[in-house]
Amino acid sequence: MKILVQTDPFDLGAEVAAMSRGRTDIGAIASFVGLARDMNEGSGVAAMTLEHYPGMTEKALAAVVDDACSRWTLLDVTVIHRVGRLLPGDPIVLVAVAGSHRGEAFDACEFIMDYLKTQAPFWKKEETMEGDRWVEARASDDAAAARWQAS
Amino acid sequence: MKILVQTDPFDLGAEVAAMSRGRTDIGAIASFVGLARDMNEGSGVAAMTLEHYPGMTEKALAAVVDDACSRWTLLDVTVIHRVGRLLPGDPIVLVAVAGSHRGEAFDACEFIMDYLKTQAPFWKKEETMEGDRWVEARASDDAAAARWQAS
Amino acid sequence: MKLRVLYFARLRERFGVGEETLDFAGATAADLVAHLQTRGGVWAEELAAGRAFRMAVNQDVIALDALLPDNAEVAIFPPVTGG
Amino acid sequence: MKLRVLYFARLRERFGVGEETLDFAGATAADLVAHLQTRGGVWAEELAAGRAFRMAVNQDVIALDALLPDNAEVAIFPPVTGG
Repeated sequence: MKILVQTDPFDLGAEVAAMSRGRTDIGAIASFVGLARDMNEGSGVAAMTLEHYPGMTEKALAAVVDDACSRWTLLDVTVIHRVGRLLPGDPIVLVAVAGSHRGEAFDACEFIMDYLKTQAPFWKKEETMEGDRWVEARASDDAAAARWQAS
Repeated sequence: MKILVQTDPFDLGAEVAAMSRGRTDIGAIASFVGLARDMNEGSGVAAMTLEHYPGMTEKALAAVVDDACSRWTLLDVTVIHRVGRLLPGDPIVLVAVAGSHRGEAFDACEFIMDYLKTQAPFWKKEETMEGDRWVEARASDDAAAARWQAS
Repeated sequence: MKLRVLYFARLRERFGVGEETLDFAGATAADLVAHLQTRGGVWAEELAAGRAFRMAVNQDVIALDALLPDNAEVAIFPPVTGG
Repeated sequence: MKLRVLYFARLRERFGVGEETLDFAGATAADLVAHLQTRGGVWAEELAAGRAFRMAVNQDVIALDALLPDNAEVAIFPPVTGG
């Protein structure tokens, strides 16, 4: 398991290759990259800055990954979240999950993203034509996380 | 949209980076890599050979991707499937889906994998201690594809 | 009609042929299967009713009652196992 | 008891402080919130009942009725928006 919070970009190909290197038991790696967009809620976004809570962030991410590992049989998990100032098109977050079969890898990857969005202490501030603004939490993210509790 | 059938390895990082290069409207890229395992149905697998139906393969993959594009609003899709002889640990298939938001990217990526498994004319032959054997189609793959029809 | 018939994977190996050209007097995919079954041996065995094989005509999967156009490319193969 | 209190994101900016050390006579997270509200202004406004803020004690999210241990690291922040 690898959990990192960093300002630097990450390398999806290298991270996924590292998960399977020297192993022959992995059948599936599902991964996700979230990117900064140039639009949000109808306004152009020139840049964003991600703030976090050092210490708690890593703890919260580890708790989400542990939760995933208790729900599915996973062979490896990598989570990397960037902080600092990012431009549209820049990658923000990487989640990659290795499993024996694809169903569990897909489910766990989406679960980790849904929980990360609602549990990990990151906050986005956007630079728009109308000035800087803190992004508000979305009800759709709460709903995405909540659906894992029913199943 | 990019669909390739090839003997060469693919580069997940390069493929995903190519999807978002020069674009600022993509918020999410879900991707999947399937790898050759050293075990299947209780037997050790030393290698496998993937056969396909040239011409129909590309057509069938394009039809699956078109189907996904009619179900979700997708910004780009890449599918690369390898053929020929592969060793345990080797990547077999890559599916990457770019969208504005993560839910549609995850769903479409898993949909394409589920349909590819049941619709695209590839066949695996495994080399085991007990001799060579053609892999049998799995009921679980049919079930995985069928669940998209109910929704 | 003339047909080009392709076999893949396990069927290709069992029949010992990957491709052949046929002069064929029938109309449907089922007629072609019946014709191939008359060859006996592995043909009768693998194409028997209830065996799991699939057919495509001009690279689209079809059902047994599908009509075969003249000069069609017909393929017979096991259920797919890629990915 | 002594508490280290951290503020993040919009709350850090509105309060104009990222971190402070408090001598605090209450027991629970709710007591701390009530104490901070007495500062008035943006404190009363942002921490009013019904406003969406979250609290963590020693880096675990807690509810308002949670007891605060001595020397705790308490954080108050808006709902998270990462990923």
